[in-house]
Amino acid sequence: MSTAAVLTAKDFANDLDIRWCPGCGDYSILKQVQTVLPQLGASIENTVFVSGIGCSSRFPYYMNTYGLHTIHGRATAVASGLKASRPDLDVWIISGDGDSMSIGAGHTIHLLRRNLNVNMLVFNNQIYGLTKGQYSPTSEENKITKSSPMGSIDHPFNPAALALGADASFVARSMDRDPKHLQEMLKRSYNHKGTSFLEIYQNCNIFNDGAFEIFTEKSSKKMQTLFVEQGKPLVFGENNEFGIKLNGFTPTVVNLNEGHSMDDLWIHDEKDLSKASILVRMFDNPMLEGDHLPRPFGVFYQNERPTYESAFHTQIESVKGKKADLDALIAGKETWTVA
Amino acid sequence: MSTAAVLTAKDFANDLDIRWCPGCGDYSILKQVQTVLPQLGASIENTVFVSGIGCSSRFPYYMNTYGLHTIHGRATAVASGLKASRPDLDVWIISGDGDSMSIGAGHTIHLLRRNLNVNMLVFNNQIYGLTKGQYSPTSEENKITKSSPMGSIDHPFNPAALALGADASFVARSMDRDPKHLQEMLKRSYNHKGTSFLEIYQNCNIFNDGAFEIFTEKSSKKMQTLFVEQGKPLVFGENNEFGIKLNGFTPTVVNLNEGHSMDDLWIHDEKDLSKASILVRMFDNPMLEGDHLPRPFGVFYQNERPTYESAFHTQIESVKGKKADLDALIAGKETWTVA
Amino acid sequence: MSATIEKLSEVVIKFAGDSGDGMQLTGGQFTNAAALYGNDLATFPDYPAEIRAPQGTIPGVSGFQLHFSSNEVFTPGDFCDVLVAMNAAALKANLKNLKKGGIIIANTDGYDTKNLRLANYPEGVNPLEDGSLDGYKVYKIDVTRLTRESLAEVAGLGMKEKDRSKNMFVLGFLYWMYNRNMDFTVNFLNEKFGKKPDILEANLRVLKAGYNYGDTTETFMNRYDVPKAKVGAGTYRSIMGNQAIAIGFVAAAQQANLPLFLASYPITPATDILHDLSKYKNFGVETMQCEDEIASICASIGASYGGNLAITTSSGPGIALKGEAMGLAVMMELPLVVVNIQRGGPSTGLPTKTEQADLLQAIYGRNGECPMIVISCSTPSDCFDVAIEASRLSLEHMTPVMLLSDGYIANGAEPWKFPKAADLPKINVKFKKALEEGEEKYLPYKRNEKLARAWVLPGTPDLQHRLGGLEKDFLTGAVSYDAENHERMVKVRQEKVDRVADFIPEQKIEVGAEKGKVLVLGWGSTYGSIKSTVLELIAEGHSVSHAHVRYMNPLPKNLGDLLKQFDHVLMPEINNGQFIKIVRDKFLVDAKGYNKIQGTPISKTELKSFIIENYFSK
Amino acid sequence: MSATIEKLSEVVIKFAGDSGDGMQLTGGQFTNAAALYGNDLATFPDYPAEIRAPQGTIPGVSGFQLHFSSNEVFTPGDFCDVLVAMNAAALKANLKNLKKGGIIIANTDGYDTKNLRLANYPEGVNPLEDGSLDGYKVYKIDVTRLTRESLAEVAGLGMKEKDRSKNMFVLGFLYWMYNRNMDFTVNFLNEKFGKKPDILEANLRVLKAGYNYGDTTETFMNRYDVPKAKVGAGTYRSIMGNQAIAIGFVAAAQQANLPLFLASYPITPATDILHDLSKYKNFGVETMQCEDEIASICASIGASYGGNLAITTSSGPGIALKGEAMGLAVMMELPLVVVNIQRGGPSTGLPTKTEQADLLQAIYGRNGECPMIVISCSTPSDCFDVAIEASRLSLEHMTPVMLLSDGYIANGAEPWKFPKAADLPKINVKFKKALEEGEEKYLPYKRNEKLARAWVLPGTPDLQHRLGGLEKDFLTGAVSYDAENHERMVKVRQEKVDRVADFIPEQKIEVGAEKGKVLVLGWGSTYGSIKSTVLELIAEGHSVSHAHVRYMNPLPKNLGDLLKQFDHVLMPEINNGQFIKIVRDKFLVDAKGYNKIQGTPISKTELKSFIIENYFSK
Ligand SMILES: Cc1ncc(C[n+]2csc(CCOP(=O)(O)OP(=O)(O)O)c2C)c(N)n1
Ligand SMILES: Cc1ncc(C[n+]2csc(CCOP(=O)(O)OP(=O)(O)O)c2C)c(N)n1
Ligand code: SF4
Ligand code: SF4
Ligand SMILES: [Mg+2]
Ligand SMILES: [Mg+2]
Repeated sequence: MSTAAVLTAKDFANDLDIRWCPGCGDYSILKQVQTVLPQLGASIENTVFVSGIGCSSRFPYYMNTYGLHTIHGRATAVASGLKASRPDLDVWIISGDGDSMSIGAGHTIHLLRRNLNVNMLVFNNQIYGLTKGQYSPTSEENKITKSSPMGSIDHPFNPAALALGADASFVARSMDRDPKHLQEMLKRSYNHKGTSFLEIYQNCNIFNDGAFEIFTEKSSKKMQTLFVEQGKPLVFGENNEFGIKLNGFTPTVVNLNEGHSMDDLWIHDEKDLSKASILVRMFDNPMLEGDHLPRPFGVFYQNERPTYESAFHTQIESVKGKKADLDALIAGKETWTVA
Repeated sequence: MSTAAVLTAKDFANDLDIRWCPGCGDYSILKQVQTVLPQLGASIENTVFVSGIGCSSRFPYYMNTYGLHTIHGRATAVASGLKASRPDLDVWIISGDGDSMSIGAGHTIHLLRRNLNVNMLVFNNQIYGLTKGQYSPTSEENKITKSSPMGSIDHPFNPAALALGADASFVARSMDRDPKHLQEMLKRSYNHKGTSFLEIYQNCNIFNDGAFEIFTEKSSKKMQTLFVEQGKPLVFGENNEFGIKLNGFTPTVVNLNEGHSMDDLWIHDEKDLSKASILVRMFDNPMLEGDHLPRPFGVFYQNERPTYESAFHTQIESVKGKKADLDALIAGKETWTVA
Repeated sequence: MSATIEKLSEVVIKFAGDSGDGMQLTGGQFTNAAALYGNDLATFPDYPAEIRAPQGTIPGVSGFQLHFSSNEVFTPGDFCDVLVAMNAAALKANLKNLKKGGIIIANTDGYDTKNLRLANYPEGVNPLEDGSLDGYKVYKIDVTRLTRESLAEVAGLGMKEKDRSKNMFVLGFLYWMYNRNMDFTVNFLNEKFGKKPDILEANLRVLKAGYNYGDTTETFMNRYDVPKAKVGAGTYRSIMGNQAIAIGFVAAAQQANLPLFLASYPITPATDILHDLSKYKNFGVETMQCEDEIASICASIGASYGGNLAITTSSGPGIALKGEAMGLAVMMELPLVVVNIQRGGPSTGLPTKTEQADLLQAIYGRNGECPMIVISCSTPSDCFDVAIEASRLSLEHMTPVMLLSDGYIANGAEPWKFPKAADLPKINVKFKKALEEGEEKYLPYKRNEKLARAWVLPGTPDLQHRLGGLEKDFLTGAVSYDAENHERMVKVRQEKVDRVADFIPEQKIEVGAEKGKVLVLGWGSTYGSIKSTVLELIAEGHSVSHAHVRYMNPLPKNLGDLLKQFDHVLMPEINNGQFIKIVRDKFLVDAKGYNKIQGTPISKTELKSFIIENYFSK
Repeated sequence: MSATIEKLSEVVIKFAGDSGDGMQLTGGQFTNAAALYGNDLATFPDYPAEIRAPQGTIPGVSGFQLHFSSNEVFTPGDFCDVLVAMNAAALKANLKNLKKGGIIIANTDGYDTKNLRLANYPEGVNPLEDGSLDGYKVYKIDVTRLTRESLAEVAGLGMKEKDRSKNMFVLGFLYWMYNRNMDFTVNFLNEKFGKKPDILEANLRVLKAGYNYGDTTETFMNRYDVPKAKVGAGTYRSIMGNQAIAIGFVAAAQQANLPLFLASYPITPATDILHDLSKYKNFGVETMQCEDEIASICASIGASYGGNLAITTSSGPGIALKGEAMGLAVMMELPLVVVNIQRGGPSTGLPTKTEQADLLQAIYGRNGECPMIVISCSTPSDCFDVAIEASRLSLEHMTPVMLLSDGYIANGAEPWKFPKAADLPKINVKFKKALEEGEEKYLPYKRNEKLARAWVLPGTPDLQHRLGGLEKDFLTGAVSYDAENHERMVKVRQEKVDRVADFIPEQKIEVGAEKGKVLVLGWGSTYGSIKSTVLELIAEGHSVSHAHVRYMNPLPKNLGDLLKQFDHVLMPEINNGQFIKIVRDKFLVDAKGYNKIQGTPISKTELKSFIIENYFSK
């Protein structure tokens, strides 16, 4: 801690040439991670970045920490074995929307239910970047890509809803273009004990440029995004003049200048799984079709429960050394002696 | 339809020796399926049962229909290819809790989001039967099994919540020991256009006997189960004297004999995704800890949206035959001729 | 009237009955008693594929074969002397393996109309009565009735519970027949049912009733004595292959001074290793049941990077799934042992039967040039040594190793003169903890004389590095698309595996001369069959030798020369010819195969007659 | 002043520049123009592994090599005559492959301080100025400035957009240099930018400016003419391997009268087949992008059961993942073509480089005895025939087939005298629709003379059946644990594949005599290199022949005899020696390998000198 306190972002960077396309959103994410780690008191040598395959998965190479660039979709599994056996390490998983939600979807949801204390960053650019532009499991329907010349017909996952469905203990969203928010979310992820699932909207300016433009561009951002904060009412708009109210289970937009008060609004409570379920569905619940609601960002749900590795080691520690005699183990229960 | 109408359960059975343990819950499920198919007007030759590996996955062998006993965890993927290319067939997927939610978890959630019109029956016995008794992704925590002699430390999935998180269009639960309800749920599954996810509690009397006893035994069933029906209030108890009321987002049990009326109760609405999310979490939402709520059965959510295979063939049909000249395709755009 | 006692040098008994009849337990008890007495022995259980196959049917038959002897024993025996057949299906399924004139002990209750029908005997036919068994000595005992009668006075137990001790009657009777002491089983029952006095009493009573039945019934004239074997002095235990693998890895971890980490997904017949290791948490063993085979090998790779002796266990289709990640371990040059308990294939195949058909997959079954060390086990107890050896090679050479066992040795048992922990080989593991004198920069892919790179654990200051599956620079380990570097890396990864040949023993001749007419060259679980066959052929004056290969890749350096000393090389395998392909390619020797692909070991009888016919008949 | 025009028989040009410089397009345009003109040719693009590697660096260099000639062409050429080097990094990366005395066309703007530094030239060193290129003919052109100048009058376009047409300047200049007509590119531009008149005009202007620059600048004295090749009469197109595979399958489906179904997951360099086939929905082609490789092969198995010509495409790690499911297809005995576009391995390896290192995996890489037909492509256009042939074998023999191509032919192009649809081979597929006369019961595993079982589609009344991965009865297909049945099934699945040898052509000698000193035996993408090498050696009077194997498993029946006609067998492979292992095992022939594992084709130069040195030097 004390040595770590004097570290700077530079200490977490190395001098490798970065191989992302100029303008790629990955640069910003890398920078925010390098910025927050020293602030969090992380140590270089106790930190491991584990990634799968994809543009995003190149990330570990650019960190001056330990790192593994594994195989497509399996970063979560590799990280699970590492963290289970080495709970002393800070383990970060870096993955793309294809890596974590297409080929790696199964491992992702298992990681979430097991709740190892790792931080999982999903760089969601709604496209396969590295393989040069096919639709991904988060691409919107009807998307025209090289493998879907007439538009994709796959209904996309809602990553936050999927994570909640898999019993994730921490679910949040941020974006590459909002460094301050992203830094805040990275810190929250790091400080959560259990698996932190942080979806990061990331612009792939080569194959899916502008996918998140309405959330990131000044002209539309205020109306299209909703930044949720614990204990605060849900407000948005140029001057926070709009709020979200719950009509039964249905979120609706109200204008605070038109007779609605702050007291009517939905107060964000990260601990409330039911509310979180509604929050993450705000933009794709079929019942809400027609209503246009802003896209929420922030920590949607956070609730600590025991981590896998603590239970794992508690069991071992409770019996370790007891009757741990190798000779006795080899001999087993029944032996006989021939003279 | 007219020929199908004269079929009976026997027509769907064959004379193969059934290899499940005597007393296994799988027998009842087999019987109910064989019973409802003729009632639904299904035809023998247009029906295909596709399974993975596990005790449950032996199912197709016992049906006198077409069938595939594939590999562990991949029934969903095989069925997807079959249904996409042959929308005319009735495709049923048979899977166990390990098959569908451990090794096959990734494919399961992709099937659900794609929404092919197939019926997926998950025989959940909360154990690996075929490999003789290890805990599964639905086993309760601290379960002592051969591979967890000190109790399992994996937090289980809530299958219905996972399915909702993956945008399933139909999510329901039934049990082996309630033939009438199971038949009803099978019919609902069959009639739903889109992927029907039906979890069936199934007793493995060899490796996990009694796992669902409180829901199936006369003595406890009435108090421990809640059968939901569209448009009806949520009631349970020996004489339906208890009801579920929503306190904000928190379901609470009220006694109808003690000042609460039917009008206060939660009315079940299958179309309401928000409510469905709360319903499926009734027994494991960490916020509700302490409160003992009954386990819901029935159709939790049902909402039609376009099926994958219809979009798949709509695209093809819209261009099929247009400029489909093989010679032109082979020649490509630019050719030259050498004399 | 006491029967006469005849001396025999060896006996093969097959216990067969319905899955619920407790034949595995009965066989196990008799085995341990024979072992404690001092016989040499080998066993082979053979379960139905279903958990509880339909009662009374042939697929429902569960068997346990025991070969015990006053001589050395290498296999569970081809044909049995005694067949215990608890029902008609058990008789039908096993009769073909009973020696002519052999003994049948039949539980008549298992031959009623229903049982006969379930066993597919034609209407009205009862083999116990139609004279078809005239060539055998048939002892018909109404075990069910006798069991019930001996429990008439025991209150507090229902009929079903009483019937469950039927197998003790048979066991008691066999103890009498082979003049054995029942103490072992009495102790076992006391321990097992100590807390359930009713059941304990019932079992003890029935066990004794069985013994007494032999003693008092005039029908049974013959008793047999199988004297102790002249096995080497020392302390023994009985061991099954999977047990041996599990404790072998615990030992290896201790010898390497590392924690042991296993990530696995259940699959027959590998699961028992997971079960066993899960029980050894007191040794600090970490076991993780993952969601599938891919996750488990990946978790093990993560644990290996973290500094564990990391292993993963599987079988058949599960091993196929791990192929991609094995490639990653090869590229990362991390230690990892992949244990493959082979079973009948392809695809789901025959999960409960044995086969040696994954060898080529082990050696060649990955994308790209992806060499792995491959090492095989030949007997249940050998599994212990091989587990340690696999760990040693993987840790010292910093590369993944595939360990091949199979269903036959995994579940078979043999007596094992086990070693002392203090005598086990040390495994040298030294983590790199800092730059050395004169080292300016940490080079993750710098190699030692074994071509192994250094193992650096995350948490070590100043040695941060990143590993991955892309081709990497020869020294720095940075991603490199350089053409010549790639060729160099492909060659060095191959050379690293090849060089293991300098660190393993040379190939020995197991039995027979160093030169001669026929060399029978085997690997894996055919060991016992080949050895006993060759021993007999040598005794009969034939020029035959046996060599058995443990190190499949790389092969021992002298193997080629050794083969050249023989006119013929014969390679028996429980597959369609796999090791033979490698031997022919490597040494251009015109080896011939003897292949049996029936889910069972090769029998001495068939192998012997094949050899005589092909090489010694004129 | 017009330059003199020199006649050349062949030229190799390498277009090299930054990823953003449009070199692939430039190369493609020149190629098509050359093809239309009547040259024979071959091309080889070579992309950086990154989408957009850092501008100006060596990893960011994108190249396109074109070999065009008035003679027959088999490879893109070992060394180039002309190197277009748009920046310093492009020069640095490619100079070693330029012939001594060759031409360098350098865009001086790409050699400023920044570019020199990014290309890792030492401070102050500029190769264009320090005399280090004195052995070459260097044409320094300030393309950027000239481009801008020629667009000075074009309004409506920013500087960035103007600069984007730089590559047209180079193209125009080369058209002038090789005395070519620009019509092809003019048409292309008109079509491409028809809707963007500004951009169209800019491109046309710059193209012409490049041409005129050659015409009017006095510096350039030499122009060249490469006459038409004497290739066979007929109509040609240019084709890349992956394109040919895609249309080959469309053709196969049509010839078999089946719908084509592809399930796939993107992976380099196989993805383009998915892209292409996705565009052929008008032919009824069904393409499904799945969540991973396992799902895609499984979906294809489902589609195959449903009656489609089902295929799945992948590469490297993706193929490794499909191993388990291939076993299922083998057991179910369903048709399925698994296309493997091989790339550099192991693990993630070198995704954008070529290699032939998945052959052993293709043949042996599955659990259990799991034989598959394996067939390989030797040139881009050959991919078309092989796709049809793979479909034929799979459909007619009812068993999965692995088709092996690789990154080199997948992206390489050659002129193709394409066939008429009417002349394509018919594929015989007959679904069984009912019991035949005298047939009492449907037996799903009854076989015909090819040992193929009948294909029955779900939906067919009365023929319901169930398939699975467990071992099955020889006739009924019911699950069978019977020992002898298993052996019989293992043998029959092997025999079924072996018997394919009766239905494929015998192995031919490609060039050279049927008998002689050295046979160069190849497979796959080494075709061009070997053929051109052997032709030269023969021309020089050496006794060398070339045979090229398409059918890897089973091998052509006469292959063993053919090998015996030569004193030596040499096997060049872009791997560490894989096919050679099979040949040595099968035929006990002491074949030698020539192995290059550098992610690039074997060059004629090196192979020729190896052969001369080893076989003809004394
Ligand atoms: C087993 C395997 N399958 C496929 C690939 C090819 N592949 C590499 S990355 C990728 C998807 C990349 O998309 P995503 O995960 O969203 O990452 P991005 O590049 O967009 O950051 C694919 C399909 C591979 N390397 N390995
Ligand atoms: C690839 C692969 N891994 C593992 C196995 C072994 N296996 C067969 S079934 C099964 C799990 C069975 O559990 P479940 O799906 O719940 O089915 P159940 O037997 O309980 O009905 C396992 C691990 C296998 N056959 N294939
Ligand atoms: S392709 Fe897209 S995601 Fe990949 S590096 Fe380029 S901009 Fe970033
Ligand atoms: S083991 Fe359990 S699930 Fe399997 S057949 Fe037996 S009772 Fe049923
Ligand atoms: Mg992406
Ligand atoms: Mg189960």
